[in-house]
Amino acid sequence: MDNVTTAGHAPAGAHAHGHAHAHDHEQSFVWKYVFSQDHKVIGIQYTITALLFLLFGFALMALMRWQLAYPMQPIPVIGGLLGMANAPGGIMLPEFYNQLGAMHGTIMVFLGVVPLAVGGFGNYVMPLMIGAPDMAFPKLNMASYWVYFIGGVVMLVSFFIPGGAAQSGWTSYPPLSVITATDGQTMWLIGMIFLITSSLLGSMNFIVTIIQLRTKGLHFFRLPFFVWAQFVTSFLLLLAFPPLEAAGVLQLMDKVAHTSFFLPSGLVVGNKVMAIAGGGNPLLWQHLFWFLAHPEVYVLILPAMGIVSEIIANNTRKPLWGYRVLIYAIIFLGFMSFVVWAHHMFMTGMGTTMNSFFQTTTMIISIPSVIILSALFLSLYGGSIRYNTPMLFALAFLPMFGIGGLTGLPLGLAPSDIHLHDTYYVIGHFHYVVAPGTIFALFAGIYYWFPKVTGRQMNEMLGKIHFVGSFIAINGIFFPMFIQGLHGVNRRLYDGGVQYAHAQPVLHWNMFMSMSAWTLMAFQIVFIVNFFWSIKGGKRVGPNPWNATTLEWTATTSPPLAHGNFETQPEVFRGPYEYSVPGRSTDYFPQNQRD
Amino acid sequence: MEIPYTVEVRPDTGLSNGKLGVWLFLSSEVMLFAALFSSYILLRVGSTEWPHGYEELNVPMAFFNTIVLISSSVTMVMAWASLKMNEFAKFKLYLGATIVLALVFLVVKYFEYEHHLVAGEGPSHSTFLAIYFTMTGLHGLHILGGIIVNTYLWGPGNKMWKTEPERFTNRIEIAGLYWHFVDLVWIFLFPMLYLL
Amino acid sequence: MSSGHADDIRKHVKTYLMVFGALMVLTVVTVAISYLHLEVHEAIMIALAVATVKGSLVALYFMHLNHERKLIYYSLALTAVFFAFLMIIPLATNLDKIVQK
Amino acid sequence: MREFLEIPIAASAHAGQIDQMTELTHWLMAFLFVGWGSFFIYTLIRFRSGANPKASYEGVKSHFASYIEWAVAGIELVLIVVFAIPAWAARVDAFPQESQATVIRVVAEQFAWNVHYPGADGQFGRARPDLMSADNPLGIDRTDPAAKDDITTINQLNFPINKPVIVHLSSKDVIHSFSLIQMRVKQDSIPGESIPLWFTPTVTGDWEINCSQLCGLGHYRMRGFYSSKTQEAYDTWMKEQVAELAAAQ
Ligand code: HEA
Ligand code: HEA
Ligand code: CUA
Ligand SMILES: [Cu+2]
Repeated sequence: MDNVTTAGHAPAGAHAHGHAHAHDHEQSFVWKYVFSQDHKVIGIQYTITALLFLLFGFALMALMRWQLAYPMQPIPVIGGLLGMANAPGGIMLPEFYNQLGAMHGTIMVFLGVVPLAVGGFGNYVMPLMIGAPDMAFPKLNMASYWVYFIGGVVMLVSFFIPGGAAQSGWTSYPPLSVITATDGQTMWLIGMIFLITSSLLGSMNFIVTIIQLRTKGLHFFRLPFFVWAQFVTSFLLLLAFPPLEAAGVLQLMDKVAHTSFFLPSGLVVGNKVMAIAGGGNPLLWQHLFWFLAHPEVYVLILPAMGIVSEIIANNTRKPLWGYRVLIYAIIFLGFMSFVVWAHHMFMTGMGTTMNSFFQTTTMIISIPSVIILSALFLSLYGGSIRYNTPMLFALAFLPMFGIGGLTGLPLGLAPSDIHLHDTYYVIGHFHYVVAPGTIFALFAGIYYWFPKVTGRQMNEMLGKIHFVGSFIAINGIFFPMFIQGLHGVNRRLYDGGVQYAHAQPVLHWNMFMSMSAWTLMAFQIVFIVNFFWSIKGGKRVGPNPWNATTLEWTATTSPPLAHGNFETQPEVFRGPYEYSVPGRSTDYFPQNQRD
Repeated sequence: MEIPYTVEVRPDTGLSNGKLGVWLFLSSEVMLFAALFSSYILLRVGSTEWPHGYEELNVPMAFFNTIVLISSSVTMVMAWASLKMNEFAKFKLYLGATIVLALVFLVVKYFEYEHHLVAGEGPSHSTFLAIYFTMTGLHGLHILGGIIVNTYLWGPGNKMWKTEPERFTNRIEIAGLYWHFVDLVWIFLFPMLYLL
Repeated sequence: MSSGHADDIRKHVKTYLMVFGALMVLTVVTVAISYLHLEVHEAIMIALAVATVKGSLVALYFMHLNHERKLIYYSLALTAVFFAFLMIIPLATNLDKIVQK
Repeated sequence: MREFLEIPIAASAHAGQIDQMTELTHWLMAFLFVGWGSFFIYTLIRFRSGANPKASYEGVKSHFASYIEWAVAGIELVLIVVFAIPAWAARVDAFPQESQATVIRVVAEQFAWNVHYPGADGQFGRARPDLMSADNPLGIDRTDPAAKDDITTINQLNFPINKPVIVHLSSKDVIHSFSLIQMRVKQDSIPGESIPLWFTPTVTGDWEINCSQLCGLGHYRMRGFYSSKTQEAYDTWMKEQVAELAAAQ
């Protein structure tokens, strides 16, 4: 069959194999697995670290949800472990609540989802998909992981310094973030600068790899959609992150060198005039922050869309509907994401001109999302759908992202945003996109590519339990948020709004939502067990267990380390999703198969 | 398996990996400094009073530094040209000159900073000085980075010339692109901060 | 840079020296103009114009942008567009104020 | 739809416009959700591998989806041009005359709302940061003639109905957000800036001022009260305040 590349089995491979080994054994364990320059090891390092951060970010939220469900009541069992400074008598202090909130957002976005979606999946899968021996700059790749690691450590350490971690939200709006006396914010800024640097190194590497190392015959319109998603994502990271880096430096100056870039003249804190030069502008931070953070939300979603598209094509056993349209849509989406940032700032005193501009761009940007989602829905039509665990998660992504995306519309129209801004409606909106959306897509990806890494499939039964439980629980957390939000309940409330009269009719939901959150957590145990158990005990499978067409499946299982993915360079003859091609005996037609 | 296109160019893009990489890196640098320029404009337009740079800063010193940096850009490009012409000795000379000029730049900058700090006019003194220190400081860090890279290439890194001359020449070109960019930023910083 | 012919390079070297001269002259010009203490408006325009010319010289000749590959031009064009978006920021905040007054 | 969404009572003249916006958008959302949702469920059942063992290479051939996409774009355009932009322009451009309105200054601080009425002369007295103290949180300079009759309250905002209210909003320390849910008013208060906003209350009632922007550890309890009164009730209240002020001086 495709003797070009199934190396381990082809006799021609034997020689090359020995060669790869000679290359390997000079490396000690540390260089092979810790300071590795191989994209697969780095991908795994990213994946594990990011999963741990996701779990940690979730744990922070599980604590917060206690306070929201049972305000001012001692946290059972672990309440006493949190320390006097955070939770005297097991009762969480508002400072601590704010720290947890800020760090939950930061960790989930910058240390969890992006490193998993880009650093993990992107690193492991993308070079295989394009038939490359490795990333273009292996050393930078390694540096990018370790810089990320340091950034993560800085963020974690900040919990243990006096005064605790940052507590001004993941958005860190000044003057609050600057005038808050504790050092957590300084740590946050330093951590962010590391994370940004890591992303810049990574994204540059990705772009060069995709442009330069595509194998023979793999021109741009034959790339799997996942690779396109990574490509556009990398551009977003490359060009949107630097402004936040600049803003971070400016805020660091404000914190450390007592400048006043973001502090206007005449600030009075606690009825004392602050001794600062003044003349700064708090809105400057918001502009620079959202200039990154809006593209950043698409950084969260695009790789997820990429993963979902791969899995849907594979499990419907038919080509994606409108492959080219998808690509044009994602490019347009990436481009437009740079001109909508101020829709997060409608309430800052915006005039009609700017307001109309940003509302319009926001509505425009929703169109490519509608197109992408429609194309994925249409892809199902006429398929022969296999309901395995990756597919279940991928399918769930569609309506969940749909709900999240649709609820972005009333937020994007400034008049309705007046009522909804900074309420739980916003929290509901974006969690639907990131949690049952992106997180589900990431789960789908883990179940899907697990056999490539380990040679074993994860347990289907446990996978389905994980799916059903998570799906129900996660909707139980986030759907009531829309109800609360429409009633006007604000976000970031330490007590969940018990003081406010308008919140009373919907307050009982808090307990329900928290229960759902803990249930969700319980179901993650199934996943964790499945994950670790399957590494050793999962069902053994061949290199292409899903009968897929893209190049990563033509490489051997857990391809050899040290820049050697394929024994011979694969050559590509067709598009990525040639499933059920009429007149063929098998229902899949790999990209590298001549005919 | 070796990673392709580290030395030779990929036929359909006409580029080597390093070349493309450094331009992407410079693109992100453009956005970094653009954000600072944007902040500068915003703060300046919104301010009630903004000093003329020449009232607060030492224009002759900065003028001198501008000359120094432009010269170092020329020596840098000459270093690369020397390699292209196979004149390794000249290359050493030119790259050495680039490094020395960069050091001169930093020394002059040090005296400028010292003058302000001794007078008690640190970054917290006014928004103007704040942005001055931030932007020149960040630029100074870029200079420092360039010095480190260039020194490596001048010293231990030049071994590659014997084994892989073409790859080494590419490295010098890439280091040069970065260095010219640092020069380019200064060309804008100088009038913006000192002259307006 | 496509060719490595020594003769070609020598020609380039001449260009580099000429560009060097131009940059020096322009630097002197900017400083000289600043001593005229023009209106802020004009001063900014002139200073930025001169800086742009200088910057272009560096980019075109030293960084060889005068003949580079298409791909580099594309990525720089993209950056230029986003650069322009960033410059909306000061405009955005101030346009609002103008509108409200 | 409005009842279904359970939006709180609309107590100002423009609230209806805002709710209409919310409502229309939710209709669009519901339409897309139900439409695509039914399609989704149908395909999941109809095209399961058991029922359809051989997938079709071509899949959907109709262009129906692209019509939907154009329709969505068209509807969004209408929402913006016909509803959103005019509604916003009325908020920020079409300010009523100050003489025709109840003019109030609100200054936020960690964690309270300071309210400043100009008094009978209709002029706000000078406020100086250096005079700010626990007793005089607004830092009103009572030596200024215009300040003599100024009334101040903390966490209590009152205004009469059926007459525009103009609020000049600012902050002493950090960014807060002034939100009167029932009036459909929300505006960030930015230190260093005074941002005007206006609305016309139409319903009487006693409700709460929310702070909608994270402003520190007391954010959750930065709650004020506001009272939308009939003109008579407002006048009575104002008289009491004037009398109190006179007694204090
Ligand atoms: C991955 C993350 C992600 C994504 C993809 C989006 C997508 C969108 N977002 Fe969201 N957003 C966030 C993450 C995200 N957002 C976050 C994190 C915040 C809050 C930040 C903070 O303040 O802390 C936020 C806040 C936010 C605001 C500010 C709200 C406020 O603070 O007041 C706005 C306003 O315009 C907005 C709008 C939009 C729009 C119009 C889209 C559009 O792109 C959506 C387009 C998609 C669709 C229109 C769906 C199409 C659906 C169908 C075709 C059919 C569906 C069918 C079925 C369901 C069966 N978002
Ligand atoms: C990517 C982003 C992301 C993700 C995924 C999540 C996930 C979740 N979030 Fe979060 N959230 C934010 C980003 C995110 N959040 C942001 C930006 C804010 C605003 C912060 C601010 O106000 O500044 C916020 C705020 C926020 C609030 C509002 C707090 C407030 O306003 O006071 C709440 C309340 O319930 C909440 C809840 C949750 C819950 C229950 C989840 C759950 O869905 C969690 C689900 C998690 C998992 C399912 C983890 C899976 C991982 C594993 C199982 C690990 C396995 C490990 C190994 C195998 C080793 N979040
Ligand atoms: Cu004030 Cu929140
Ligand atoms: Cu956004």
